[in-house]
Amino acid sequence: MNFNSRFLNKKLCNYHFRNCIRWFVVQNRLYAKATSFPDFFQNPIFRKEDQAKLIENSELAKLAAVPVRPPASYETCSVYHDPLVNKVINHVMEMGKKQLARSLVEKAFENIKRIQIERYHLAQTQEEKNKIELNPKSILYNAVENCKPLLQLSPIKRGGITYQVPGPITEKRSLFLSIKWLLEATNDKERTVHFPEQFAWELLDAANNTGKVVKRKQDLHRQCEANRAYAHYRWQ
Amino acid sequence: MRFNTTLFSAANQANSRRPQKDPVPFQMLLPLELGKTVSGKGDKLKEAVCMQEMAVMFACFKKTEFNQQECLNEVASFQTCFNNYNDKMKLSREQGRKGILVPGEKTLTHRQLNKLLRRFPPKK
Amino acid sequence: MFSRNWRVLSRAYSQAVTFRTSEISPQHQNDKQIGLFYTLKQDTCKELFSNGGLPKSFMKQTKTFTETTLMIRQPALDLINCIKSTDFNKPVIRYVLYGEKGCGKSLTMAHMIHYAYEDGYLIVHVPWVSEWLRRVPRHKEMSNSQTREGLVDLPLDAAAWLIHFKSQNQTLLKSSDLKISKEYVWSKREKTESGAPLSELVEHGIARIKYACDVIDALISEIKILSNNKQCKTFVAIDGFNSFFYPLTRLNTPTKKKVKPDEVTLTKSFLELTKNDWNNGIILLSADQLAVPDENQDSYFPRYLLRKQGFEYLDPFVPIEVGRYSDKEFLSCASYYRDRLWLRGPPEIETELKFTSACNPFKFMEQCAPL
Amino acid sequence: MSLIIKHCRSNGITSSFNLRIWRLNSTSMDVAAKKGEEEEEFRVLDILKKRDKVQKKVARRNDVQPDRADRMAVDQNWGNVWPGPKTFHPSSVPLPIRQGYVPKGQAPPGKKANAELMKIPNFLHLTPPVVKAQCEAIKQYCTEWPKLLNSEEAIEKHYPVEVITSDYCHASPSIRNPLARIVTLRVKLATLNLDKHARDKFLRLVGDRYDEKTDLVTITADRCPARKQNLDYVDYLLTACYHESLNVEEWEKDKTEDDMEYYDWDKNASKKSLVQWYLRMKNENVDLKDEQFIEYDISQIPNAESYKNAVSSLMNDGENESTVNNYAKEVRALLGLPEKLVV
Repeated sequence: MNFNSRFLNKKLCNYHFRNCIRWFVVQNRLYAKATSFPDFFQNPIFRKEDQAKLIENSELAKLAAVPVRPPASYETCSVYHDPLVNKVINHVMEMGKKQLARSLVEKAFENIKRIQIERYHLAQTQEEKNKIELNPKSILYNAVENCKPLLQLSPIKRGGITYQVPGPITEKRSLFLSIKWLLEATNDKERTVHFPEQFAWELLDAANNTGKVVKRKQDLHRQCEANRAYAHYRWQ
Repeated sequence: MRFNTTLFSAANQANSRRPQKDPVPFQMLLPLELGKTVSGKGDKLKEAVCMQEMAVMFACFKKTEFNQQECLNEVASFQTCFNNYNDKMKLSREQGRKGILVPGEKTLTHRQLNKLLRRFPPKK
Repeated sequence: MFSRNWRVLSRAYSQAVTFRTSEISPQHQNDKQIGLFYTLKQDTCKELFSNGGLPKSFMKQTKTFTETTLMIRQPALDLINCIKSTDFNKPVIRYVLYGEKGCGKSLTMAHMIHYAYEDGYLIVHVPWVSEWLRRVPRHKEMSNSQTREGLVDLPLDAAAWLIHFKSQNQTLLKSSDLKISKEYVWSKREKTESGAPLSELVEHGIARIKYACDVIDALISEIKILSNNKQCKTFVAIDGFNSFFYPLTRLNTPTKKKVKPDEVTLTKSFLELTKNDWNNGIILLSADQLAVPDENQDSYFPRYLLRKQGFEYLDPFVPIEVGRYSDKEFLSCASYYRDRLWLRGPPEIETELKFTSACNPFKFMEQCAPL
Repeated sequence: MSLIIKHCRSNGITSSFNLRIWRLNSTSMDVAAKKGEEEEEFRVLDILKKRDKVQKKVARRNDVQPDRADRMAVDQNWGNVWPGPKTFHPSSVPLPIRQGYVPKGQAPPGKKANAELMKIPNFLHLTPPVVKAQCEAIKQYCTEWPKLLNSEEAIEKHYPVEVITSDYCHASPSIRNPLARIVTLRVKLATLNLDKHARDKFLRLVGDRYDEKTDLVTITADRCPARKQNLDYVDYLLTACYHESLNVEEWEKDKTEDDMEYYDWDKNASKKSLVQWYLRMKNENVDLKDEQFIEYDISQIPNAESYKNAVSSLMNDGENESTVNNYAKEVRALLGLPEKLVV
């Protein structure tokens, strides 16, 4: 029994570790205004994994004497801290009402979970059951991944004509567009439907590689393809 | 009839709005020699990158009705190409910013040029 | 692939802790099964709680989990223990459940109702008093009472409650010979004969909504008489009982006059039922902070919530506290959630959730939801 | 001129010093003597007017006496140097005092020409030896401290009323402070020897001026301009409250259970319901009146006495975990139920 549980722990840790490195959303704190902290103040390292890494590399001693900014309220060492989820919450937020935004996103997760668990119980065979993804967070990850555009059209004005020139897109911008589109699609809803429900549906659709947002991405790709003749024109 | 003589006189200190008379005399505002530095205005370079990969990807997209899932290889190659380009640009930008001179490099950033100019100032 | 492994793992983990018991009859549950979950049968559940009785959030859970399970907790066992040793010839004993918000007062009550159902009691269950007095939907039916001067009837609510009563006691009403002791005359043409079965009275109330409140009044006095005559034993359960003693309701008469709780006929009837002037029954009440407005929720203790009037009315009563989860209960609940796929992730999250939810059952459930 | 003459006269003798002054002062004669010498040469036109540089007058300072503070003897009598309250004076205080805003990396300003030191009140005239000496001096006018008042308790017993006033000492044009008029009177309620009714009434009269923890009644008066008046007023208030609380008015008979200052179980509904319950249990249908309920002897009901205590403590001590649990325990005992299940 004891052995079993230890084994289990190990496996779980492995899972967790892999889950961490699969995705990498950098969350820089870029301040719009000057903070009260000078530039040489370092950003805090608040994740236990990061701290463990530091200890492993024995870089902790370097940081010992360096002044550090206090962590923001959302920068926690909680097991469920997730940079992408936090980013989505920040996108949902309006007028700085973070608590509301957080509760909306969490309700959407709850809805996803309920829908998926229901599907799971409805499924007949074990095969089908295994196919259903129950973790709302990984559904979010899949949805965002599926909505990320690969190309962008940048308007370039030459000779009075604005050409839409296709080109590659940076990772950061594609992430931004993906979340933005998801939210735009969610907000384009009936007044009687609540945000969490609609968001849950959109996420499930997108994770399934269907739905409005994926179509929007494909439309963009189509347009890029149509304009590919201009791609060579990259005037100075 | 009164003749407005002022119309025909050249601009001077008293009245700067008078029309100029040809030939306009040359005024030497700055010394006639090359500057010691160059500005960085012309450094913004936009080049079309990964054209090949993009074309391959478009071809695949067209074949599969824009289903990304079936063109994973093409997409990956396009993205690695762009990422490599980005990394390269980042490196060169960083070197340029520091002004590190790479021997044999033909295209120099303004910082690198300025470094060279400072070392070998233009002769008077 | 990945997620499947994961699910198998979490299953394996959850099975390491036992959290279920096969003892589905509350009569036989004992303190060895504390903290374990037992499953209510689907049709029993439908019979008892289809018209209310379980909190809304819990109903949602049962739908997601595809089963109705209740945790066997100390207050319920304590109550069962008390009931088993009660002398039914003495006046009824009143029990008052109290506790913080979300600690499971209503679910303990549901557990007890199941017990009473299994034990063959006649169940008089009011799911939530505030539903009558404090919830005012757009079309709340209100009328002045015909029979009692200056009182207000809530005919729709009363009829809904009669349906609830009927569905909870359908077996008892069908089979047994519960007869009415006297004749009730409703109008010139309508009357209920003495000696008619009790179900006829109920049916009349449901069919003629206008008389629903009067029917409830009659029903309650009949139930008292029947219990006193040992023809049936009665289990009274009223959730949010302290609403009856809050100085004002949120109801307004058509003339914009504020209504006090004791100006409502339903209040009169159920206060009559909760007096200890009858025997062969059990009265289980709950004092809930949610049944009164926000500004009067400073404490969860019964004297504060019932106010002086209510305390004097019920005294002597047995206060029974429904507390937060103990360590064992929490662990068992967490493994139940894992089994039902409601909770996932590494095992160290339990410690975190225990800390953030402070072992409050409702908060724990809520915090598990987005995970 | 006249000055010097006066000078001469007063001295009586002419000295060389005086002569010199004379010469310096009679300039007009000097110029006349020079004129004769210069008349033989032409005057030179001085165009650029090179002037001799006017010598700057060197301000001659008088000899500065050394600071008085430096000349003071170490063992001098300080009381004589600083006999009474006055503004700080640097030369009178032989101490290296510093006071004021501290510039970065520097010491605070010294004592000379330091307005900060002069602004603040000082107590240099109240050094312990001086105080001691003054006490010695006034001792002859004092009477002896009563021997029996040898402890705090004894003082409290014989002089229960405590009057608190404040005197203010500060450096301002006026020596009067408006806060000095405030008078506070404190008395232990127990020393007033009030009976049950009077005590309740007194407490209602004084309201929040009574502190339950310390059993003190504190009456403060600041409405009159003089301390004497306030003192009289405080005395009056205490007297009035005391006598009023001893009075029993006609309307006090109307006091209901809600107005009670504590929960008296015998007079409350709780007893009534208990008795009713007991009668019902015995199947006695007796209609009792309110007085009969109050007088009903509960000793025949088993466990009723402890139940009464539990209810009273729940009502009087306030509701908390322990009182509610105690109540539950007693009710279970009363109703014959098993004790709470402990897991």
